[in-house]
Amino acid sequence: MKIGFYPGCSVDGGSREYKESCRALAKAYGIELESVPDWNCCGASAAHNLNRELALALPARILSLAEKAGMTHLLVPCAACYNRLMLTQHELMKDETLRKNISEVTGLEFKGTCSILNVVQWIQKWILPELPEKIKKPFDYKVACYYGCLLVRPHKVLKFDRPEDPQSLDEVMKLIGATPVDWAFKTECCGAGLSVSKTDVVADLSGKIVRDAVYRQADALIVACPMCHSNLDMRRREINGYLKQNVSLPVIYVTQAIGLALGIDRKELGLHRHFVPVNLPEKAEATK
Amino acid sequence: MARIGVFVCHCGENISATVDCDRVAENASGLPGVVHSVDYKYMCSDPGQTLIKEAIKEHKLTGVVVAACSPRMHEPTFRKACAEAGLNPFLCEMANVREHCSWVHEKTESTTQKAKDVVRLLVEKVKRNEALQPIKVPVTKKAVVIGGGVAGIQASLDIANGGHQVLLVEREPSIGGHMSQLSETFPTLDCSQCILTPRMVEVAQHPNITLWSYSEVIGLDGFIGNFTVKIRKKAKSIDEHLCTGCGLCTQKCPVRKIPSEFEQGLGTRPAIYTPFPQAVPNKPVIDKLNCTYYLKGRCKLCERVCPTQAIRFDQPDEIVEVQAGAIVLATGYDIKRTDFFPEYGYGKYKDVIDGLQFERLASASGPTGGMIRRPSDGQIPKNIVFVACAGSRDPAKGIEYCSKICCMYTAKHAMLYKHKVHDGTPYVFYMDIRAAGKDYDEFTRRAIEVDRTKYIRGRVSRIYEKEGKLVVVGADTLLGGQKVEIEADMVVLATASVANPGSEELAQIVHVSYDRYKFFAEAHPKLKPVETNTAGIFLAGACQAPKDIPESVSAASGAAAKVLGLFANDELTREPLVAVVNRMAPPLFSTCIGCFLCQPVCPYNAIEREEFKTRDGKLLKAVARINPGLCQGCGTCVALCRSKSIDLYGYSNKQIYTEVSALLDEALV
Amino acid sequence: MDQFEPKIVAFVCNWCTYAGADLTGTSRLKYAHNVRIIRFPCTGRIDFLLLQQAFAKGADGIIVSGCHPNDCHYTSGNFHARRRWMVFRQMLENMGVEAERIVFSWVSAAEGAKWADLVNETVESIKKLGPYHKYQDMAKSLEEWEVTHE
Amino acid sequence: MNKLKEKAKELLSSRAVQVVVGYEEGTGGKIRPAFVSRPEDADKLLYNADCHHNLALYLYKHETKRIGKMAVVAPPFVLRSILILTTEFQLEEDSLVVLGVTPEEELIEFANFKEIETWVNQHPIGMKEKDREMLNRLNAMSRDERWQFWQNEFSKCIKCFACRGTCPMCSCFRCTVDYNAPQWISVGSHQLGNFDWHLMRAMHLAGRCSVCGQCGEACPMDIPVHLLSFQINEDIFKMFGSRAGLTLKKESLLSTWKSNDVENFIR
Repeated sequence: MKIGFYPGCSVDGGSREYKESCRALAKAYGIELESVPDWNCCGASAAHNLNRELALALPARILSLAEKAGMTHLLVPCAACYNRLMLTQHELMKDETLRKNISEVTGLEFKGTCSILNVVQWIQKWILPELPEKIKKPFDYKVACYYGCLLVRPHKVLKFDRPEDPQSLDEVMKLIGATPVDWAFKTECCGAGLSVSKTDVVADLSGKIVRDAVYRQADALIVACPMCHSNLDMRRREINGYLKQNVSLPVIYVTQAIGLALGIDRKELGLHRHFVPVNLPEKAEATK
Repeated sequence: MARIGVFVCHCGENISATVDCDRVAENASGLPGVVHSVDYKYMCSDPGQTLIKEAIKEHKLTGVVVAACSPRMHEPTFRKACAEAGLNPFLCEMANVREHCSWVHEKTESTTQKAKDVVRLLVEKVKRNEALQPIKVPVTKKAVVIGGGVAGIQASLDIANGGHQVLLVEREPSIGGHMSQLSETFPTLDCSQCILTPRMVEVAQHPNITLWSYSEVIGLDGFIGNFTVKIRKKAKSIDEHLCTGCGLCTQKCPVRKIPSEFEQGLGTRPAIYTPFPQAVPNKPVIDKLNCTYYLKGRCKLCERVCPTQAIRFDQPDEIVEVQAGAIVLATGYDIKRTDFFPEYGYGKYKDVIDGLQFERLASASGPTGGMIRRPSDGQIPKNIVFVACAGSRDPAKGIEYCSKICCMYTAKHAMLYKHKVHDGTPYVFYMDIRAAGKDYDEFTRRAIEVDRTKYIRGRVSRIYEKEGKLVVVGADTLLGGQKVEIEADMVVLATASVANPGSEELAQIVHVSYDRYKFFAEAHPKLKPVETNTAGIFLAGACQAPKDIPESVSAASGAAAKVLGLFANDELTREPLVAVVNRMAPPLFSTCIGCFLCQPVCPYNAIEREEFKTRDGKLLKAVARINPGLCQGCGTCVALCRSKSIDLYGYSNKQIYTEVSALLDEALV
Repeated sequence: MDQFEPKIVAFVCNWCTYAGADLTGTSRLKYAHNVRIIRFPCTGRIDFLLLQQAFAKGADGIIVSGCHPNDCHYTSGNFHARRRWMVFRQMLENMGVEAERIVFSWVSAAEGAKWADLVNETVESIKKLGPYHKYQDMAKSLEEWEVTHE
Repeated sequence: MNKLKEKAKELLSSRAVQVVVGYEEGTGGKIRPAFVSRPEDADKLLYNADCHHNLALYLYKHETKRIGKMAVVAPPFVLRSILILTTEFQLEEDSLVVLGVTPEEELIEFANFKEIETWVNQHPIGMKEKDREMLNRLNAMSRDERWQFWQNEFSKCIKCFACRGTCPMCSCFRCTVDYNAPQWISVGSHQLGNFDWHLMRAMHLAGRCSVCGQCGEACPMDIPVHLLSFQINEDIFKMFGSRAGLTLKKESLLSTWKSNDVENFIR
């Protein structure tokens, strides 16, 4: 079967291991992820602060193209892209005039028929059903699931999970044999907006997240957003500086964790691309 | 023949500035049936009313149209004037040419034309008005007060002291409500139980008050002055006449670990219990859900130890119907529990508690004997954080209103804490300090200045546990939004006050409206704060909106005054604008075929079944009948009736049909 | 030709919309003069036959307005009315009647400005639609019939 | 259909009922309602797909009730009508024996009305192909075309009120059109009077129609009046998820409401 796929710039570039692991999972399930033809930037982080029309037109074009390509479901792994696409769909569906105006800008009709899925929703819908029998090696680790801000907020629009103390990633992790820790930093800010401009702020904000995950004795941080990943992973040197200790806690995408449980090759999952090496302690082999 | 008088008011210049009043009057004089038509500067003034009265007599008018302001303003005035001149008041109608015409349009020909049209419309209507007589209904002089908190207690005592019978119905085994749980009360810091228990005893001993505890209202029929209240008296499993309240059974009961409702889960109680030592009535009930005998069929220890053989395991619930003339709703409020706040720990941290739990900790009769000890390990907290507005004024939580009591009780909590833990530090996160009330602001200032509570203006974003401490993360908005982290030993959330669970069901049972937060709705927010839209049902206390003790007591006395006012009359008079099902000679009896589709339509259950039978009791026909005492005149049944067998006085089919026709028969614009 | 001035009848409930329209007046907000208000105790009282009657008598547009859901003075008259209008409107559509000439609204006693807007917008939209000749022509058949059956 | 005849005979000879209301062959081979009160006449009873009269009509009339206890031959649409009339207090369970007949012309007996309720919920009534086509045609029309269609149809109406007379749901003995204070609906047969009449009738049947189509059958001018009810029946199902005649609960569509009824036109 075929599902629409919108990578966006991060997943296509700096966080390509996220794309690779999505595709690896899809392959294991015989799902074809079909990229939106001629896709463009979703406008995240810049457009919506500057120009409302642009902020709506960019995602609207993507969605229109997906509709035109006959996609009924669109997987958007990047939480920022997901957020922008959902907000745009929401705005346009409630205001017909706006919808017409934006359609004029993009030159494409927008119907709002494509259902947008974040990575967790995609997993819940297509990966979970056959997951138990597919597991080769349970992911038997203590994990701290970090949701970030864009995946669950604003709740009114996204209507996904509960905005305070979300649970969906934890539930997925439990299913592959992991033990999620109960912690309070699931949706704390990682500082993504200042990722490039003010790294000291990132070190402070992300540092607190990493520190608490370590304190809760997590073996790994589980994420579903390339922004979160890059802050927690790429900025580890700054974080370590802030924490005044060397933390080797790896940051793993949810798709990678599932991939490991399914016995998919590390390289296929892009695990070699991380800044913080993914060296999980060897556990007793519990092959199914 | 109709003889209609039209009276056009200038309202000073309010109408005449944009409407040509004399032309409106002149035009009206040409309408069929109009025998008299004048305009005047102020119709509602004494000379204006005299003008109408004299015209009624002089021209033998059969109907009056006053073209002036909104009927919602002066209809009673002019109807009264007509009545004084001997014309049935319901033969007077008002044409609204001020609010709906002169004030909303410029001075143009169209505006005067509109005034003419509106007058014509009401002339046509009034020709079809009927002389109506007010409806008189008898009054049963007994009140049912639902809810035995401080408001219910006050209302009961006031009505009873006024010389009338009161039945006080309380859901719990004892009266007292939330006030009996409180430690000390603001702004005087006098002990809550000390001031409340004498009132509770007074209720129990008052010759005019009957107290039914452990009972619930499950049905209400009838109408003002004539209610039938259906009450379930839940089985207490004891014979109240035999029980002396000695307490032996509660001491011997082997089931002891049930979280006590009265102690907010901080203490325990046995399965046969009184909620607290000063309970009224001070006789125990058996909690069937937890009693070993009811669960497993054996034990009966209480039965064996009872010196008066008062235990009755087979006692059934009793359903009783009571006649009453008035109802007072005093069902109070509840608070949101800590599990409503995932960001503050979902109720998973034992040491994050709510305000009522703190009251129990601070109460001398509470589970810790008045020592502030945290629930997890009984340690005395050295750093304590109070979070005001937990849920209140927070649209994201669906609670947009101010819970009103939290600012004051949080200040009180901080003070009580400081009085008991001298070396401790209380922090309060707040949005605003709302301390309007006699001696209230002085009180909160004392908490800050004398007791050195650290008030931080800002909200708390998260609370999490780390190394045995509760890390409270918030912002200090007075320091430019700087992040504040406090490592606390205990956190008290001043959670939002909400409507009592079950208030929606009760509202539906007794047919009163409620707001979107499920608080009961008053008839008018300013002028009828203790009345409901259902005549004869009144509101007392926090079931209407969050209220503190003095306000609850005031409202209760207000409601009681309304009840006493009602009971001062042997009969009451109602407007006769009610629906009626037609009647005709047998064998038809009515054009109604008795399909009774109108029954579910009526919000007041006013539609009854009337059966016509032969002398030997054979049913000939059943048709609908509308109880004029219950009908409020909405007319929904009238619009629904397919055979047009129902009509509504004051807004009859004939009247309304004619209005529509009259409006459009002539040029409208 | 003179500009078309539509005839608009408003059926409103006493407790919310009538009072709301009073507030429009007390706030001195101006609106189009084309509307004539008929007061009902409740929207529940408004028989659909009255709407038929209004069109037959030459109304170009109709406003039906009452209390917002949950605000009904009689607790549920407006809920009954809402269902009635849901079905009636569909019925009109099925029979080819221009249902958009009937504007349904909830206007509370506090929404004086909403009332003014509602009237103005209705007048504007009916102006665009023009006179309801179709219905009015049909209604003429009654007069003709009455003449021949005198 | 022998079973039906036998059952009727048995009911009549045992005096369990005084009359069986059913169908028989009339003049010219057409089906007509039959009132059988002697066991020996039960043989003329029949049932087939041409039996279109809604016999529920006779169950609450004075004229038939006078005869005594009744049994009725009830195809699915009559069963639904019986449920509607019961919820409207026009029928009593103990005064009636219901001889259900399925579209497959089989007899089903019901111990009580509750069983009828269960059965009708398990056996939806399909619309006739001809009617389905007409509805599709009407729906495909522009609104002005629909207006024109119905104007043409109503122009034929002679106000004979056969549609009303044959409908069991028109249970009022004084109809709105008979009411003259005021005269809501002109009795005259002219465009307005005809339009008002059919609109009013369809509204009064909304949520109460058992979709038997008998009103259209009865029309001497061949106006497909039943389509008004059929269409609104479909619309109501879309809006409220309910159909008439499937429940014994007293919850007629327009005499009840839900606080979450969803409309999209109230401003």
